[in-house]
Amino acid sequence: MQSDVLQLDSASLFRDDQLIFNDISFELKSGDHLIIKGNNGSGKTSLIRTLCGLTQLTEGSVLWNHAPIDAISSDYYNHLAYLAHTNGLIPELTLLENLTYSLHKTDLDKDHSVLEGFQLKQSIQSPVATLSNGQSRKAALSFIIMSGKSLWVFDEPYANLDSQSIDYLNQRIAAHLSNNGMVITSTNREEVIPTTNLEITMS
Amino acid sequence: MNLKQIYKYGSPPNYFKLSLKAENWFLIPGILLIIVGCLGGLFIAPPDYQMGHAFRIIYFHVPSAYLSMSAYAYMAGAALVGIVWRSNVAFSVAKSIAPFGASLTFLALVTGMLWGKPMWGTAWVWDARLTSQFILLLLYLGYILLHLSIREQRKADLAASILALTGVINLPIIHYSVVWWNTLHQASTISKLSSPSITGDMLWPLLVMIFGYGFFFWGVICRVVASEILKREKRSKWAKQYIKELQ
Amino acid sequence: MNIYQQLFLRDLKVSMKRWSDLLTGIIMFILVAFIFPLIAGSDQDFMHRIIGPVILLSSLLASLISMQNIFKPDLNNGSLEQLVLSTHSLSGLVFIKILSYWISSSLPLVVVSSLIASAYYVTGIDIAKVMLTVLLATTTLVNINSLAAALTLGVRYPGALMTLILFPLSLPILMFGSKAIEYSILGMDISGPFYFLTGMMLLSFSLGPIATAFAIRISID
Amino acid sequence: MDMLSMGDYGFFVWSSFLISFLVFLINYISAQRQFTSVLNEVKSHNENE
Repeated sequence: MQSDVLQLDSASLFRDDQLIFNDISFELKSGDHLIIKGNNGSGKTSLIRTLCGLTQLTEGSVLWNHAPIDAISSDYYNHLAYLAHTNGLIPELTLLENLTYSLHKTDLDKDHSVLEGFQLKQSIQSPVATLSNGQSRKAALSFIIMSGKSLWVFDEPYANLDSQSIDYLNQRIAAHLSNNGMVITSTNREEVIPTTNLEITMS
Repeated sequence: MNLKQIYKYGSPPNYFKLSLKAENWFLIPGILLIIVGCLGGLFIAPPDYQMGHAFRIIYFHVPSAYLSMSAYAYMAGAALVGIVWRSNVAFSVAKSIAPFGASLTFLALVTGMLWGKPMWGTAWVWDARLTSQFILLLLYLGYILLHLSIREQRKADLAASILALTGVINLPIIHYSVVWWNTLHQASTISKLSSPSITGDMLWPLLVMIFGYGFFFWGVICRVVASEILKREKRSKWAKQYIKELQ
Repeated sequence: MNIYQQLFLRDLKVSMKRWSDLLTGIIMFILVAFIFPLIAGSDQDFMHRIIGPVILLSSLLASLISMQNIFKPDLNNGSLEQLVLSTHSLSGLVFIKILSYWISSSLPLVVVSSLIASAYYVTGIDIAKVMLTVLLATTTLVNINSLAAALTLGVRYPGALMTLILFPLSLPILMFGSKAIEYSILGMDISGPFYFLTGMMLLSFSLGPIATAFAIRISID
Repeated sequence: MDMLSMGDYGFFVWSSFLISFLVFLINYISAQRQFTSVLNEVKSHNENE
């Protein structure tokens, strides 16, 4: 993976005339892990959604390799994998069906090592609706890990994960970073996440 | 008007001042024309040989029907400009045209019915123009209701503009399918509301009224657009500075 | 298997699993078509006159009832956002979504309309014409529905608003559809209405997905 | 000139005149009031800033 760079310069977002966040800038290069801290309702999710291009910034812009992400020529979405609060899994289908029909189409989905890591192997045939909250969260995480995209964006990935899965997730993130990947995570708790080297605190 | 001028007038503060200045330039002639048109239509024009004095209602029905359709076209045009150039001003223009356009359509419907009562004994007649007028009212109400029910201003503008554009594409289709359907049922009679070919003393009040309505319409729209732009740009410096000047 | 085929199969599989939502549409179609002769009289030539409007009106009501679950469930479980973030053009993906929704919700109506037509003393080739009319009319209806659904994604109680948006836009379809059925029963030349219905189908399948994709991007903002 | 009765169509002609006048008046007044209310809104917005 050649070195990509994701920049955000003096971005601010207003919902009508309610300020969500103001004048945030950062630069994320390959191998960096940005952590966005802030308590509930401080605009973490809105910031992450603007990074993914789902929400339009009021001022400032998101640049991928020095080009705005919504430019026609930008190949930003080839590199982006996003995990929202909703897991993006279809409850009616089984886990395997969700995997085979997932939109991140790669040949990686044959090896289920990540699913084993999250102890999801035995529940692969059961519909997502029957999985517990934590299990479907881990399933969504494993889909992104298996997607082979270079930029991972997680919105509060550590919510309702057991400690064993958190270690496995950190392990995978470290492997991804050493492999020139980029990761952005947001959290509303203060515990230190080992591999982060960039930090933003939302007021 | 090269692009630089569009940007010059496109920017909210300039358009705001422009529309405030232009308001009186439209209102005064509009009111005068309407007064002259009313006098001409109600008193000077000779009664129609067939319909007697009742035909004077066309001086109120035709201008409002005509303006309600062109107002929808202006609204859709402003919506298109708003979507293409993401300009707040265009969205404000589209949003402020809608209520007046809807009341004009309502006016056209009511005067159409008042026209129908003496002529054919029933207020509502399944005539092609009245029916497509009613559908136009539904399109306006759809636009206004969609605009109101989405909380965030920017999203409401964009969503309602799509509806306006879909509506303007469908308006000719709806109109001609209604006309086609109407000729099926009453194939023989001419469309009752098409203004009979009138000349001389009967015609000029109608033209005066049409222009009067147009000018008055744009006068009121200038004022509503100004308030709409001010509401959206509340936080900006020029708005604060404008308020200081007023005090 | 490229991504469009995948999305198509996935949506078909999902709508098979969500059969209860589709059933409401079909039941509404049958009910309206069944109730009319009961309350309005059932002699033959009267039924021949009202079959056109009844079939079109009940397909409109059927599509209205099941309009909610085109995009709403996908918004709630987050897969709509994954669609927006995919590298492929959203209009293409939305076109596939609308196509698979049409197949799962409107094709049954076409089949059922043949039963309804035979119940309305329609015989022979006319039944095929009725089915063809419903096929053509529902394609445009499904596009207008999905546009209205996409526009009102962010609205909490979209029911009245959707109907208000749907009615004026679907009026030409209802008019020409019922005329198509009426002409085919009376044995008159039915090319006029059918040309119109096909024209509207092409218009709505070409512009509809683009407008719906733009509406989705706005509502998700 | 039978100004008022207008060959017993007077009611329809005058009521259509009246309704048109009313609708135009309402639109004009609501436009003015809308503008002043936005002005006050911005003024109060400035004060508490």
